[in-house]
Amino acid sequence: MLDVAIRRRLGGFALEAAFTAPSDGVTALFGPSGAGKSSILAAIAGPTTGEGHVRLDGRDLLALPPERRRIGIVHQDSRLFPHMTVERNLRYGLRRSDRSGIGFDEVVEVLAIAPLLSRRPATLSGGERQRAAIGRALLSQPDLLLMDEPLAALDGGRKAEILPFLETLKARFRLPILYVTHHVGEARRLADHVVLIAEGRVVAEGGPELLAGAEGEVVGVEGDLVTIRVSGPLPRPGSHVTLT
Amino acid sequence: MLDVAIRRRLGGFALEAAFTAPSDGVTALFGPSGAGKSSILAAIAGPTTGEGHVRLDGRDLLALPPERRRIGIVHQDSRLFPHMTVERNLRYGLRRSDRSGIGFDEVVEVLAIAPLLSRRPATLSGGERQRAAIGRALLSQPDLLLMDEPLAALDGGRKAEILPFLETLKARFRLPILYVTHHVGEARRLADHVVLIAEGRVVAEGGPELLAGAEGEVVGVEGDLVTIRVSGPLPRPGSHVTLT
Amino acid sequence: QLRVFAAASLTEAMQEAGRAYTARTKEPVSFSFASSGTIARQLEGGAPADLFVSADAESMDYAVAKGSIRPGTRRALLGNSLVLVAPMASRAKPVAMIDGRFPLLARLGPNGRLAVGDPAYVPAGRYAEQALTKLGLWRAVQPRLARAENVRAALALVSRGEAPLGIVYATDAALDKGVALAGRFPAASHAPISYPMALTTRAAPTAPRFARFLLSAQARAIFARYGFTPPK
Amino acid sequence: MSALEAEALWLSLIVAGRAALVGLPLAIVAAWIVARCRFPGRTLIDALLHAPLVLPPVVVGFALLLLFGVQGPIGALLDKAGIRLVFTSTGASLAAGTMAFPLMVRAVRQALEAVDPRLEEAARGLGAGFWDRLFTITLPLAAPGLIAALVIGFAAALGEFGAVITFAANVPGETQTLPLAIYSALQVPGGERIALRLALISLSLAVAALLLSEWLLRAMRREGRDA
Amino acid sequence: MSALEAEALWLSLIVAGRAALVGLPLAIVAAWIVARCRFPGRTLIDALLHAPLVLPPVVVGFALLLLFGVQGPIGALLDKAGIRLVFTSTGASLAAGTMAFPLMVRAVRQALEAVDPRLEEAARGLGAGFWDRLFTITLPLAAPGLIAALVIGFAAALGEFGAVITFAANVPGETQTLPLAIYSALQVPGGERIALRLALISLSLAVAALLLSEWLLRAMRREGRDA
Ligand SMILES: Nc1ncnc2c1ncn2[C@@H]1O[C@H](COP(=O)(O)OP(=O)(O)OP(=O)(O)O)[C@@H](O)[C@H]1O
Ligand SMILES: Nc1ncnc2c1ncn2[C@@H]1O[C@H](COP(=O)(O)OP(=O)(O)OP(=O)(O)O)[C@@H](O)[C@H]1O
Ligand code: MOO
Ligand SMILES: [Mg+2]
Ligand SMILES: [Mg+2]
Repeated sequence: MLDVAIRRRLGGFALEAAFTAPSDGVTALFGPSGAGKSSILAAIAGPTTGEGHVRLDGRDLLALPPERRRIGIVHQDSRLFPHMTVERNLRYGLRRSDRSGIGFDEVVEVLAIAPLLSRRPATLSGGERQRAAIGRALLSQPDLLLMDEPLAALDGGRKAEILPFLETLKARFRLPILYVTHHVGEARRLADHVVLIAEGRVVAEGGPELLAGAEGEVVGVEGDLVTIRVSGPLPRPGSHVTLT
Repeated sequence: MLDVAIRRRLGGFALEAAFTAPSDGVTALFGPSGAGKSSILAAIAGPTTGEGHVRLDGRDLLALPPERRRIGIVHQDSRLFPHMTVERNLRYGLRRSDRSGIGFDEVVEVLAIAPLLSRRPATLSGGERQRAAIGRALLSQPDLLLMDEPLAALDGGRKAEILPFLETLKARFRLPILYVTHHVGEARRLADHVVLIAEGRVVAEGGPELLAGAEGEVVGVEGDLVTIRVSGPLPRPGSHVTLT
Repeated sequence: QLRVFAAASLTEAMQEAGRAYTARTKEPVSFSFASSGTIARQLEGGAPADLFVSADAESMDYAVAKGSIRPGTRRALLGNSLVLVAPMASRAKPVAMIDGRFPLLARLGPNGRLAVGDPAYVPAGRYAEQALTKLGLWRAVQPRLARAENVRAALALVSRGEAPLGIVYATDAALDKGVALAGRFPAASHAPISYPMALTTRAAPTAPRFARFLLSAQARAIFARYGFTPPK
Repeated sequence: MSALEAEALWLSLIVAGRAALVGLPLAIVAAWIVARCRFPGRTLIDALLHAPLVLPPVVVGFALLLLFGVQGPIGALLDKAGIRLVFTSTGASLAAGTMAFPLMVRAVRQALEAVDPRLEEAARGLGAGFWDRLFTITLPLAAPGLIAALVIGFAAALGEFGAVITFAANVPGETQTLPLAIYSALQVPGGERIALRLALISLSLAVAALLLSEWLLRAMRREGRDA
Repeated sequence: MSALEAEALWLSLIVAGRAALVGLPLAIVAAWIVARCRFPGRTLIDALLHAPLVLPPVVVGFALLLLFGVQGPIGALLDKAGIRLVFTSTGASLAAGTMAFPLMVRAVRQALEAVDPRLEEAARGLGAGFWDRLFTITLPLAAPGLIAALVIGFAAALGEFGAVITFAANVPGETQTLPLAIYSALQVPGGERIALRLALISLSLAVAALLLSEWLLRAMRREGRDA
């Protein structure tokens, strides 16, 4: 189990968040822009400065220096090393790990970054950069994966390829994943557990059903009328919806 | 009318895109990661180096130096000036423009950035940064607006507020907008015209119906069955959908 | 190999003397030229010098006081005389001997300066100060001095026409084609100009031989060609 | 502090301050040319900018004498305009500034090269022309480097000896800066005590300049926050 | 080029090259301390690092003589260990390097301050400890600045006169570097021509160093691409 309790002051912003997450599932951190999601991830992975703890199966990770916490993190901005090729970026964490569960070739294939391996980050597109960053985090063989809107810059097709891979990952490696996203569909698809954040605090914690919105199965099509069996909260009649 | 024809070589990548866009609507540039969308925007707004033209109502913008093209651009990474407060960032383009159609207060309100005005970009969250960048571009009173995934970092609520504002904007100022997004719903909602890009080329051009997916209005709810009147392509029975 | 630390103003003459010595004895001599004050301190710091040739008594006194000099080896090597120079272009009318009536200020013009080695530490400048004081010219001319770091720099200021007059050694004046002799200072107007030399405490056994050579007729002839006089 | 020491201190401040302040804009131009422009002969210009650094100061002083002396090509012109450099404190600044110049150019250049060109591009898109961008984006972003350039220029000018004494000679109250006074004191056996005191004064000046620069940097950071 | 000139050239190369190469790691440590560590007295250390710059070179030479002379506290120890610095070419490097040191520290510091700390943090998260980060992220990202530091250190050491002649004396073939040879040439009437030639040799060395540094930078950029 992942047990997080964080307390920080950032300028005028007070972060005071405590929640728990299952140790082998995806926990979605959900909340409006500026709620403190990225700050929570930074507090978990960065230098220990404020109060609090981050216990993973009992051990307090904050007691370790960041380089020994085995936390993989994908930042909102990719933070690739500009002086290395994509391949050297990917291998950076891999080389420094004593495990090898997540394979280089596998990651390269799923993220479709083989053609980029010899390129420098500066020449990549936004989505390409983000994929490389995801790969780099995965290959460091983490015990805990933090992802900050990792798929926001990706197109639907690429997303649809990476999502199942993340699902496999969590199944195969029993790796807890904290996943920040603004995309309800993405969260509902991946998340086993949802933590709602607002103004630096946890306002609700629970299952995927916490997320507003709905998904379902198309059960009938008649002319331009489509009938869907929905799970989750029901939309109000007259409201405008998008199907994806 | 906006008439774009661009030819560039970027390392091993060849960009060769030509399309037209209505002069007072939103044109969505759609395509997979690495297709060349950001590169097209860069070619339109940046220093003239390759071949091609960008004609806005007949005048070739590429004949002007970038600072006189009156193009507002929101980059995928916000590119706020780190040494200025958010307010000074916002006023940067405003001060350099001889028009004043788009008002400071209005933009600040819609983007909900009033509390951020005196802060430095380094202390902003991802979404806050992006909103400031949108505001800066709008306030430069552009003749043409280029937006590269401007809402990708924003939560649904914020998106829902900004989208109508962009709609008003295009209605009020008859401003052509090139809009890059990976989000079908967003594109369908905003776009009057769609340009599909792949591997550096335009593969299709047309109305919003070009976009796969569908949206509609909820006409009935019975138990967990929801009936929706759909415009756009119909989903296949048995398929899994998400409603947003 | 012998090492001689010598005043910079002796550079060329000493080098020639060294070559002559090597030609005769097959023994190489190497030099390190710097200002005498610097050398005195270098000896204190353990410089690997066998022989010190100073341009002034003070630096030698300092070396003696610091125990860098082998007692009883100090000798007066050379003398020199002090002259007034003007830029060649000025076509100055030479005056044989400068006395108290010399119109120094008038010759400097309204804002010209008199180039000298800095009297605070350059030996030539100190002699110049003594001479001007003796002749009663010092007080008037003192605010008009351009104090250079060494005699050569003072000379350069005159030969470039930056200063209309300068006071330097006769040896320097003789070799610079850019300057003309504008006068001589009476030998009695300043302390005798003397270049003392001495063996250092760490001098090699062959060092006295070179010191003797410098005092020989052959060496004197060389020094004379550069305008040096025998010591007073 | 004796009156003469106070005078040397004051003069050093003027001479070095002027050298750094006048040198900075010139250093910015020079750094811009070598950092941002690509043309044949750039490396040669770059090397010439380093000349005062690789040549002994005395040679630089001598070269200045040849150029700016009353007989020199530039000096003759200035002389007609009533400007005298040799033996004046302005000349001392010129000599000290010339020696410090390569260091200032280097510092500015390093700062310019660290400025993210995408931000300049962004400003351009917002309607800012060349000079506008230069003064609102490039130079403010390079400000820490510019201040570093000022500090190093001031410090180097403060310490410059050989070029100053060769070009401007030692005219007390006019060109006798601290290094010249220190040198004088040191050449006289037993002058160590005075030299040490003067050296400490020099160092204090450098400390003051450093503190001032750090205060400036902080103020600049604050200013951006409040504006 | 006469044999003596060739000797001076070669010696200058060795002296300045050694000064820059040995100086660089020390400059990195010093720059790290003033740029990255916060402790009381930091500004004082910073100021002391500038001392060789603000003091006349001769004073620095004398200070070195006091410290490293056979009678000096450090010199005496080294002497016991059989290491002689005064009046040797190693000593010339020490003197030239001491004068160049503040410039190197400045350049390294500016480079360190320009490194994005978030990248170091990212490396940390990937399991890289302090030294690992230093050598794989910080220093490579600061590399252009390190090369700038080498160039400026080399150039300054190449041109250093006062400290070298004072500490190491002016012995041809031993400590007579180009600036000292130029000085000696200038002492001889009519030596201007030789001085000029030596000055041009100095400048060519600087050009060579610059070209080498630019080539190095390009090679480094390429290397990252192929690896
Ligand atoms: N140094 C600081 N000074 C003041 N406020 C700060 C500072 N650092 C962060 N904040 C504020 O803390 C809040 C949380 O920021 P954080 O980046 O964690 O948000 P987020 O939930 O990730 O938002 P987004 O979805 O937009 O990325 C924001 O409102 C931000 O402005
Ligand atoms: N200097 C370069 N060298 C090689 N390839 C480059 C260079 N610059 C860009 N590219 C390539 O050009 C392609 C187009 O990049 P661009 O940033 O325009 O993509 P995009 O459509 O905006 O993608 P995304 O949705 O991921 O942001 C990418 O495949 C990118 O790798
Ligand atoms: O020979 Mo000196 O000691 O430079 O006047
Ligand atoms: Mg965030
Ligand atoms: Mg893009």
